[in-house]
Amino acid sequence: MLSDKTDQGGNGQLPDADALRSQVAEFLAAHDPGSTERLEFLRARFDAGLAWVHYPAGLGGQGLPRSLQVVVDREFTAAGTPSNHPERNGIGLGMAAPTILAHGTPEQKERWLRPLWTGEEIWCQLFSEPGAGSDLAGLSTRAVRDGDTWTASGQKVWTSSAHMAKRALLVARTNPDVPKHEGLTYFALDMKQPGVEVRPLRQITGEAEFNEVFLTDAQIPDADRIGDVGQGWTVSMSTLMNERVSIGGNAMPREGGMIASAARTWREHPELRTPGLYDRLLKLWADAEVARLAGARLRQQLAAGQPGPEGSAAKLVFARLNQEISEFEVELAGGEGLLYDDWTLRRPEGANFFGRNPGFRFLRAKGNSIEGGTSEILRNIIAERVLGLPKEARVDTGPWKDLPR
Amino acid sequence: MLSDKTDQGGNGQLPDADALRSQVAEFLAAHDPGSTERLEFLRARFDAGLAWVHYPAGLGGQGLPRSLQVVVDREFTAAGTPSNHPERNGIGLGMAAPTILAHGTPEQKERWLRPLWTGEEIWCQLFSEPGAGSDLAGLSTRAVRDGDTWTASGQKVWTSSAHMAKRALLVARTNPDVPKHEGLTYFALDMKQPGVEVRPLRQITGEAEFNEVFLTDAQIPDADRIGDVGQGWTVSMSTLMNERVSIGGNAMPREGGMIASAARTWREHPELRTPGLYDRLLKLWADAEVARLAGARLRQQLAAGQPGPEGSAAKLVFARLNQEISEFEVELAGGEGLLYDDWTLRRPEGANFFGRNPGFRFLRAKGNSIEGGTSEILRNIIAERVLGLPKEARVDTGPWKDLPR
Amino acid sequence: MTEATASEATASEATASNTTVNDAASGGAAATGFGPGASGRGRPARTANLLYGETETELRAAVRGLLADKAPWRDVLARTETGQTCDDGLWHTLAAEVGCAGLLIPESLGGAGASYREAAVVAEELGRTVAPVPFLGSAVIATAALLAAGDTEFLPELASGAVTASLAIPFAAGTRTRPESTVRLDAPQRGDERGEYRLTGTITGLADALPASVLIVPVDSVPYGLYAVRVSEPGVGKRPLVSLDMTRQLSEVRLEQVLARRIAAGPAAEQAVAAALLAGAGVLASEQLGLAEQCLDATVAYVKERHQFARPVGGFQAIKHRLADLWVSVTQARAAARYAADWLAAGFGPETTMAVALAKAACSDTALKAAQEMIQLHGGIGFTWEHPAHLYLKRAKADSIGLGTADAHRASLDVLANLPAPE
Amino acid sequence: MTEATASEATASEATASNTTVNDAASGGAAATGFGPGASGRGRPARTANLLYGETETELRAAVRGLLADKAPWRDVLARTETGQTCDDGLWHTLAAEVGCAGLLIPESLGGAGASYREAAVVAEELGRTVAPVPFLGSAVIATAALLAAGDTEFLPELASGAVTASLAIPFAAGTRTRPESTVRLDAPQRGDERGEYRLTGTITGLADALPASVLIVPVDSVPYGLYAVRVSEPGVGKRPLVSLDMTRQLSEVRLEQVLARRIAAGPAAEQAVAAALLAGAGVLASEQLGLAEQCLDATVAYVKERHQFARPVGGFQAIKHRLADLWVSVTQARAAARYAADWLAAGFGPETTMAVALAKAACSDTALKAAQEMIQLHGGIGFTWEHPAHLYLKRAKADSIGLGTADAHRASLDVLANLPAPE
Repeated sequence: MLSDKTDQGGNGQLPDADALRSQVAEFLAAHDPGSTERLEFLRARFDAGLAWVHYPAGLGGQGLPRSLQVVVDREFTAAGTPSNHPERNGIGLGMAAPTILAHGTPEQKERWLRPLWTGEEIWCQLFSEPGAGSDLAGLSTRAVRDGDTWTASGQKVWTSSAHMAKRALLVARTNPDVPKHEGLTYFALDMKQPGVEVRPLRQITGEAEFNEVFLTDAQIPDADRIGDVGQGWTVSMSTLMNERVSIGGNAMPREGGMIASAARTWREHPELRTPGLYDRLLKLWADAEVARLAGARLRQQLAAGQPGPEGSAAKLVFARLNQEISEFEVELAGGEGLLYDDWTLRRPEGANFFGRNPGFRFLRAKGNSIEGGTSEILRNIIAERVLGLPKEARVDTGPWKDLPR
Repeated sequence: MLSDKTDQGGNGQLPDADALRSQVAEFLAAHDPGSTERLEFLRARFDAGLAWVHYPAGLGGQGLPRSLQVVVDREFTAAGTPSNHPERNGIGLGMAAPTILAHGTPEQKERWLRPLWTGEEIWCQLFSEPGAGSDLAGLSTRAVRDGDTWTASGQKVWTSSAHMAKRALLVARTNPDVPKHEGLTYFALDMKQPGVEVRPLRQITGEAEFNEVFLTDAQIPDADRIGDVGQGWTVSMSTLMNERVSIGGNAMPREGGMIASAARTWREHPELRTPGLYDRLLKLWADAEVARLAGARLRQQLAAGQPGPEGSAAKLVFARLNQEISEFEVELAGGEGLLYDDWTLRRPEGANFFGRNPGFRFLRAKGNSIEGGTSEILRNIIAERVLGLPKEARVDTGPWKDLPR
Repeated sequence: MTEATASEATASEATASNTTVNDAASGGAAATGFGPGASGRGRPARTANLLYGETETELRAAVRGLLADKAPWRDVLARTETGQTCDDGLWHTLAAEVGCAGLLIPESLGGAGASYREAAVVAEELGRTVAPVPFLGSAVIATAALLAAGDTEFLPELASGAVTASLAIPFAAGTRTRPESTVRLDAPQRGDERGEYRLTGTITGLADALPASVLIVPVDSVPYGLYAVRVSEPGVGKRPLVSLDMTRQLSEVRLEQVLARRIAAGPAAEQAVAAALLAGAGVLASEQLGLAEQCLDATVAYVKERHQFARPVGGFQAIKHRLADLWVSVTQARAAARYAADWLAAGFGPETTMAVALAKAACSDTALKAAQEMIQLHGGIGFTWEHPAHLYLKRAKADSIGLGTADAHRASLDVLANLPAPE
Repeated sequence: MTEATASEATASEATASNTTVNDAASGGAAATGFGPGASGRGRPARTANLLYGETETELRAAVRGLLADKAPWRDVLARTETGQTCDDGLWHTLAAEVGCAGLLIPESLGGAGASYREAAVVAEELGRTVAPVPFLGSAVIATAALLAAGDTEFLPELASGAVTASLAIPFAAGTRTRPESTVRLDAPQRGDERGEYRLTGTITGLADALPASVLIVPVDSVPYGLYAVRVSEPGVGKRPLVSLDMTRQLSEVRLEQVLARRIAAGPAAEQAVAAALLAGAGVLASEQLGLAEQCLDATVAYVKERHQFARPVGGFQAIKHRLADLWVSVTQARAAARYAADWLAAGFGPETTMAVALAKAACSDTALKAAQEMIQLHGGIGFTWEHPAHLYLKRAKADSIGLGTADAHRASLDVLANLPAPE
């Protein structure tokens, strides 16, 4: 086959991978994973610029291409070193860190990034509100300044890990008299204070994977403001861009994800097979595999420095397939599909799209087309930004306080 | 089973059916179908009020419920009397007649309805224009008044039977300086004049079932204006209501329509059957049968005097099923499906959705979701008029002449 | 409003006004066994009435009023987390006072002597509220079995609402083939001197069995038999199952040497079970129809109120078109559901089997689609526990599997519509 | 822009950046016969390159330029109503001057020594214009057969564009099982002293056979054989067929005692046919991808221009969402098409068969959907003859049947993905 430049993107091998490997080797020689205390080890790894190599020197990285991170991770995993448990701080690593890096002050980066990466400080996100879902910019939570302190009040929803979080990314309205996008400001909120109440938000699965957060005169030092006053929308957008790429666009082996359990049940239970279900299974399996290839192609584009808008497509397809496959799986299960495992209110560690029983997967998948940008909003984005079709006529350009709600 | 009042609607039997039968018997005694000349017979039937019994006395009817028409038709058919060939004058009978009845002057009804019903005068419809499809009210064909005569110029499209028609239902713009709906006027146009040029409009099937009609200073006596000047939109709406009920809402036997040939091919060619196609066939057959029942229910509602908005649903489903079934049928045919019968330009007598070969049916069906109101427009109508959802914000309320086109 | 016209295609028929449904086949009055059978073939075609009659409309109003008062969604939701998922109080009112328990039972046996047309309307209303009462299991399925078996002992008790019965067949069973029984007959196989029998076995995944005081148990004995068991007898055990749809909680029944009376044997027993399952599927289709309508109505109401971008969400055309499509599906489902109810009212036979298959297939798909659109178009709030949407989604999904999936019912068209499967 | 977040599910992977495609199975370099075979199982996994390389991008530009100049849609449409539906002039330029005829042929035989990755890009461009040239039939299918058969006589002529060849198998044939031959071997069965054979028979529904000067004819002789026939030989008759897609007109070929040379026999012949059909299906998927993209692009451009209700039609949200969904389908189809092209370039084996099945299934559905949306969203004008939309619809429909339908390719997943069919 051809081996043109883009092929290099195919496996992320770049010249200085070896250099990195030896760096890690030296580091490990200096810090024996066996004898070094966990947190001490992680802080040292951060300070050595081996936390996230694509971050700047002094902030846990050394300004290398992101694609080299996998090399470092492999080495540390192979050496059995302590993990920073990224799964426990997804919003911190996936959304807060890039936002802080892009919009934070040097002092803020200094203060927040290390404990964030080591997992000492879990972050959550206070964006959505009952009245502001797809229309995030319409949010009502107010923040009022008095000297060097802001006082915030309002209700936020859909905040995962709020009950474990030390800090939150908060967008609040600081000026109701200007158009909605212009009156927002972005903060890092200390969650451990009296003005912050976290209540579990129960989903249709019976679990409470998310929270409602009620702010009542919560205090924020102006030093924790991220970006200028009134710049909250711009900062939020960069946060959300990071969110969108993170949903549905991950590397998976063939028959990974939702199709795995459906295919397994099909193979293990010949008695459940029917012609109608077979036709659906073949379509779903093929679509799932093609979606996997599309995700791989997307990552090859990124690695080759040809980023495309296909990320939104990945999330749309991810949601559709998760829903159709889990719907199929419950029907395939027949009598078993009519049962559930447990309705009692639980607080899971994180979202688990593919776990528990078919009924759970069926119900949880309904959220995939809502969370992280509804499928309707994604279609708007594709139509307007990718296809260049006319935008919806806007009727919400006046002062926020005058808009119908 | 129950026999409540609505059940009467189920078979259209009303008390005075017998009375009608004897009327017909008397008429036949007086006008022997064998010896009476065709046109003479039809005119006499019209004058006897036995043409369309739901029309007023003196205009071919006697003001009876429409449901009784079937009784009369049966009797005349049984007696082997000459037919007025409704299939040759569909627009005349289905759209022109009700419009004339509702909006015409006594003199116009007198002058037009009899030759229309007998088939002496074929009617066509000059509504759509290249620039005014879904947005009919945006049409550009101008009509200017000079004394008792109007002079019309412009281009109309999608006019069936224009090449056979004596008269046309014409909507034209008589005042460009007012909002588009207010500047229209409705006319009956004499097609047999120098200012009217009819050109065949060829479709993707290769046939020219429709025409383009070019008006160049076509003359219209003011006596042929239907409704007041500026009332053209209102009159057009009543015409189109009649059109909409006439598409997709007709009585059919089980396995009538597009599914018939697909099911026949399936039965006669076991070698073409595959599991994937079978699943599609079962779905399509079931959907087609349910659509047939929905049509029957709609007619029972009408007969029981409970008209519902389900007519638009019938047309939407009719279009979708025709398209999916014919698409299935071509695939089922395999190698045969790759062939066509004839591409040469033909002028068929009327639309034939279910004729010729699978390829033709596949192509012709694509028109079903466009002609007589696109599926998109129908969804708007359902959403706004049936579900009461908010209307689209309008930007076309200013004077017609100032609108972007 | 018009892009082109093809009126010729249709005007000729349009001038006529044929209002009859030309039913290709027609039903037999006598219950037939599993499969379409042929008993009805010879009989004259009849015209199905697809509308709602006055008595049906009045019945609907009565039931709707009661449910609005006694089954608000917050109560229904709260009950799903109690040990008592069936609302006995509501059921007693519905069964005894409104008379829903005896709709199908002749007046001679204390019933209302109505038909499946009325039962279907009640099911629509129960679907609209997902009210947790055993109407389907007791007043339709068990009653249909007892009627077909010619029972006279239990039916009066059912009609009065004193007794609630359940046919001991898993809810997931299809209507096409006779479900295998997991219960055996203990000695004496021919019953004792008092004509009584003993049953032992476990049946799981039963709907509406928890509130049942009488169980109708099919046994693959020789001959195949249908036996009645009073749950008050020693040896009967019930275990509630954690169900996807807790508004119709499933359960497992254990029988240990339980005293039973045989109410039908051989072909009669088989026909009774076939009729019961077919009737259940047909009436379930109307429940699904009502559920779908409620999901559509609630969603339309919500998108008119919910504002985003300073506009009602229901004003966005993509939402409008999806709701229009859903409304179209509901119109189709309604025609199929009424056709099934009307043919069930006329008896059992090939056309009734066809009607039920079409209705269960159409209504299963429509109800599921409606519930899913309800959640999606409500956005985040529809994904929360404290909102009725999930109750409808879970009921819709369970109903789509209960008494034969859409696929299973369409598969029966191979014989019913002579559409043979590929080799 | 966010209703809820579930980043935990994904962030951990998101922090890594795995850019490889973990191919479960992997391909063998040697051609295998029909069915997935197992020859490739043992070989090490490889990473498919799903992007377009520089050489491919340059080739695309050259072909697109030529087609824009030589194959405007009005000419393509006009030609469908002539007696000469294949554009020989255009084909000669494309084949000889641009070198598309020899892409798959090694330089040692006068070809470009490129691969299926480049051939697929050419197919994309031909799909965008539905240009009537026999690239698929001659430069891909026939060439693949000759390559697999180890031919050296005809390939140089094909590479130079002097000869156009066609594999005499109906376009509607699938790729999974060996199509039955309708041609027989006349005596002497073992060929005459000069090693020449005589063929008699009729093959119908052939694509790209009208312009072919050489026919590659499979015969179910013993052993199964692949024979080459020069159309100039006496006894060869061709009849054009009125085809749904007149931009790739089908034809019927009659052979009467025609002189033929055997180019492969036994397993080699079978493998050559299998490879040719699989390669054809894989490259056809890229043609469908190009067609789908063109339908999307043309429709997006039209709805931006077309005004109704004083607004661009493309500003109505329902239209926007449908076009967004179509764009999504195209992104999926492209990944599948590139995966197939890349695996074909690597040789034949189970993973290549899998890749082609996925691509043909995805691209068939997407192309058909795109062409249908093109017509619907153009409204009336798209339903007229004097508009390119119908050319795309007819090509899309024919392509969806040619070389195996989506259903047929998905059906092969029973073995490829171990998803056994129901009993």
